[in-house]
Amino acid sequence: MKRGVPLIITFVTGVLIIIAFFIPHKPFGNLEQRFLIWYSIVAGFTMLLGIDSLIKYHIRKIRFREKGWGYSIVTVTGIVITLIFGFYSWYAYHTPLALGSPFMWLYTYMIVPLQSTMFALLAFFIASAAYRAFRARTIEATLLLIAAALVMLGRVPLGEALRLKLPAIANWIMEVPQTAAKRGIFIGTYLGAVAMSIRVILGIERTYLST
Amino acid sequence: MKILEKIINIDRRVIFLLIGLVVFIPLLFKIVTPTKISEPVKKAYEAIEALPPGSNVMISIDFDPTSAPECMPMYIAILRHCFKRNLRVIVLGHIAYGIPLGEIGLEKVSKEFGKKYGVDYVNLGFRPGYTAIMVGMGREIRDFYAQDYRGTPIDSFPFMRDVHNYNDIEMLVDIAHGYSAELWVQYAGARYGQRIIIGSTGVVAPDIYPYLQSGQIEGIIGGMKGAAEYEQLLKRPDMAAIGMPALSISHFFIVFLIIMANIGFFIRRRKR
Amino acid sequence: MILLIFMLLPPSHLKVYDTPNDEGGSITIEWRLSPSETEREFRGYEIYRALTPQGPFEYVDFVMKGKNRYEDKGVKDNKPYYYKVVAVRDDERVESPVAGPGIASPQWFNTGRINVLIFTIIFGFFVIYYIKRAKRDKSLYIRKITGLDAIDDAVGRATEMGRPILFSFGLGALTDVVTIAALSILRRIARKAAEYEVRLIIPNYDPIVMAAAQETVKQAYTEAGRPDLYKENDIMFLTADQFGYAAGVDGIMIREKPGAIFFQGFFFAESLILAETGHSVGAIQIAGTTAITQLPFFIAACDYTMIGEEMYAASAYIDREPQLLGSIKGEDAAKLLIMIIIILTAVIGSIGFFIPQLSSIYEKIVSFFETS
Amino acid sequence: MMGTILSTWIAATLTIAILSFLYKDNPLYKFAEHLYVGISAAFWVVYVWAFDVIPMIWDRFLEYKAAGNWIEAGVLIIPAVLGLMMLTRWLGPKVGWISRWPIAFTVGIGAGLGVIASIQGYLIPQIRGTLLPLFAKSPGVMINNIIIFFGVITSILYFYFSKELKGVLRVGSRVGIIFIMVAFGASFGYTVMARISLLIGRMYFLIYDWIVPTLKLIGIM
Repeated sequence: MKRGVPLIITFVTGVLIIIAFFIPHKPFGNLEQRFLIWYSIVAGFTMLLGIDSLIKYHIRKIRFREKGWGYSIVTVTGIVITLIFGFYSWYAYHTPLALGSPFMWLYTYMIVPLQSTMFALLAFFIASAAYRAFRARTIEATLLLIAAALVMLGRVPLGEALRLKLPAIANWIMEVPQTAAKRGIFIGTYLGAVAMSIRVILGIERTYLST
Repeated sequence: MKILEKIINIDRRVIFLLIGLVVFIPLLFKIVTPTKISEPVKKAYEAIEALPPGSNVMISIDFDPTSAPECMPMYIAILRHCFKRNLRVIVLGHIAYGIPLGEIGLEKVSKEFGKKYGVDYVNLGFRPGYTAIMVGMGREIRDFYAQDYRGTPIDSFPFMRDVHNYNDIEMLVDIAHGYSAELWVQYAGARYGQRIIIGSTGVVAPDIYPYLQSGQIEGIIGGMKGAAEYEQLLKRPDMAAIGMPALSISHFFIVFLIIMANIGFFIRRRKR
Repeated sequence: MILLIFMLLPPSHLKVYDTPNDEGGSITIEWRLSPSETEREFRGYEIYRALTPQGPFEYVDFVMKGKNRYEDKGVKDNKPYYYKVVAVRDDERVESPVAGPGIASPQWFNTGRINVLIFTIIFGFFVIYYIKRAKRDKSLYIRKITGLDAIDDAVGRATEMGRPILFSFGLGALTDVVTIAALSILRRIARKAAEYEVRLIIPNYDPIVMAAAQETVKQAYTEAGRPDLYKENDIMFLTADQFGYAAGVDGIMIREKPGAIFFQGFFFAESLILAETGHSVGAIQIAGTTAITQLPFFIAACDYTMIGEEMYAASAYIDREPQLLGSIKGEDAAKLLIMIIIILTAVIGSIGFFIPQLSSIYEKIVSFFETS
Repeated sequence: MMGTILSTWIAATLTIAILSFLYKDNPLYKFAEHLYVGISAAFWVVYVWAFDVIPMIWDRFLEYKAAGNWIEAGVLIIPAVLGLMMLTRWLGPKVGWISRWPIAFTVGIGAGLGVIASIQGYLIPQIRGTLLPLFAKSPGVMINNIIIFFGVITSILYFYFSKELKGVLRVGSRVGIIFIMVAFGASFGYTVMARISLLIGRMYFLIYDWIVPTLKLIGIM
């Protein structure tokens, strides 16, 4: 029951998905879609496990006064307020994301700036990573940094203004050598995925189940 | 040679500071370099410019916060153009969490031009479902938007009383980060002959060019660069136009950093 | 001639047939575009259907100009339907002749996917064949995978420094195969961590992956004989928000100062935020992902990066179990086949440049690889 | 008016809090980070239940009930039960092993898709894109075709695991890694623009939506 049944479930689900792909007739035609919807539902339930894990983690920190427990109060308060705002807006406006609802306010003035600023940190990190890592140690590394520099310069208005055909060069690098290597990597990667999937369906790879 | 060592092992916070400054300073001083105006943007501008005052322009906010740096400037520029020419603006959208961005833009630009809610513009908000609404509005807008986003009946706004379907919309502007542009062309454009302008992220723009060539849309504003061109046509450089130098300089600066790092690296290697 | 310019012309050559490879309830209508399409005022086509050629005709839908195909999904199986297509220019309309009948029915095999079926069988055969062979023949050679060898060293280094280990699956779900590969790499790491008694922290983005990771680590600790060291609290959920997750993991890295960091799984733009922060705390970093767009960033910021297939190979290589190694051999056989296809087609296509007869063979091969 | 200014101040404070991380970890960042994790975790829970779970189970059920389609309505029990099985983890290891069933189902979907989606979505189209004749009328096209041909073949060779890298294989895989590195450099460079645009967006917000209006409000500008 603990190990056998899950292996059978994986096998049957995997094989059904593959077979259904080739059969348009009912009930196979929309089986893939149906399974994915089921997956979304399972994921929705599991979200409760997730939020519970997060709350427990921080409650524990608060209870044992572990280092930084004060900030844990911030997280827990954030969760509680958001849940209240969310369910209130859902109830009062029929959808949580109604314009003017408290839930939407939370999204617009807290999540959006946090999200976009976190995202914008990449502008800094991309520069520091380039500075540190792009050194012409080997032929490969040299070509990498030259390709990076050419594409960078070819994409901006100032690069265009230099009249060195930089945009054309950048486009060529993207369309020819870049495409070629990407294809090679894609072919390898997805062959790997096929083999991995077969191992999983056959039950040879079963790390995700403990005994 | 201490300096050399310092350059090679520079504290990354110095790089952070420099990148920050390279972006911040051009923005602060509003340095604007003229950008070559591309044909699709020029067409979009001229289409709006040719509308008689009092025309109704519908703007669909089909982007969300992650693509706001690209889409917001073109939305603001279009709004300014409309209000400057005394066109009336009707905002709506198909992405629930894109609508606040529409409201932020309206609030900001309406103040600049002294425009009034319900007289010069309205915000209808979000309703789920793309095609049903796009097709349905060909018959009657009230089937979907009997009220604006605040729940006020749209008939309480004088100018909206005469707006029933696409016949009463002189121009539709879709600001899109996804495939909504195609749907508008297909359902509002082809079916009801609605005139359309598309503003989109740099990634989506190439997919839309065929519609411009076939005459199904009036113009395209693509990416931050397209927005910068539009701002330049408006003679009102803003976020995109003043972002352009920052964009260029920061790219050149990163390349410069890479070169510096390598010079240091080579000198040190030779010394060993 | 002048008349032709002003007259609105209807679409011609109407074809009506059962939509192939579907579950029924659909008929396809095809036509040749109206010559009036070139005019600006030309809008598109209206589709009408009826149960008899004489009508009455019922309006079905409108399609944009430039399209010459429509699938009518509003029909019942095993009933004859007749169609006409009407060209629309401004408010003007002109009808095509009536065509039909078309009768809808469901199919049991999707002939458009025969190429996928063939490749599924071939690849499946290769993998299974070599797995079977590996059971008998134990002397399979697999070349070294650098990132994999570094795993044990990294765990060892974290131990020496007295610092914990951090493992991240990125944003991958359990429906991404790469996450399963990451789980088996995690199992190896967890076993070592239990042996050396190092703390292992795993912040998660997807709660299902979190559950699977808890199972895996618990199992690995038991295998290493140290189930007492397992702490469920260290394998926690953060948030299902991409950058919220990045912010949280960054915080953990800065405060816990891990000695070794593993990024294994599927990553998006947060990859570099994580890897740069990890680098700044002086951890040894080993990445592995199939997200091609993120690989450049991991390569720039990490000590070792397993590229795409290397990661799958690494996960199979970990225990050197012959069956798993056999499947790598199977992948290589498939690669060989693909290379042969590419080379042969290139040769045929190149010769076809001079000998036109061969170029039709070339086109046939290419069209076999079209997917629908 | 004041409401907007206040909201903007909150947004700006959070923006600066995150940016301050670049200097070093500090209480302001810690606060913002913990807040972000908390509210976003709860946000997505509400979102998933409002837009996925309820519409997919309850709304569907009502639809089927109204249409009298009891078979489809009954089938909805399966995902609901699978979902509840996940929650048995709350009840400890004695019962919690039941959660392996929905996990196994999830893995099964992934594995099934891993076979067909890989083959249909990637392998066949990528092979198709590489089926190029090495001769062409235009020399430019011809050179590009030849480069793509060798690029693809050699980068596949780099991933050849079951033979020792000797002779042709060694040369080939070495050329392959050169192609791969050029590709990585190019996509690194290509991404810079999008990232800088994001920073421009944040900086613009700070200057023109926050500082300038605030200065105007207190009468300095």
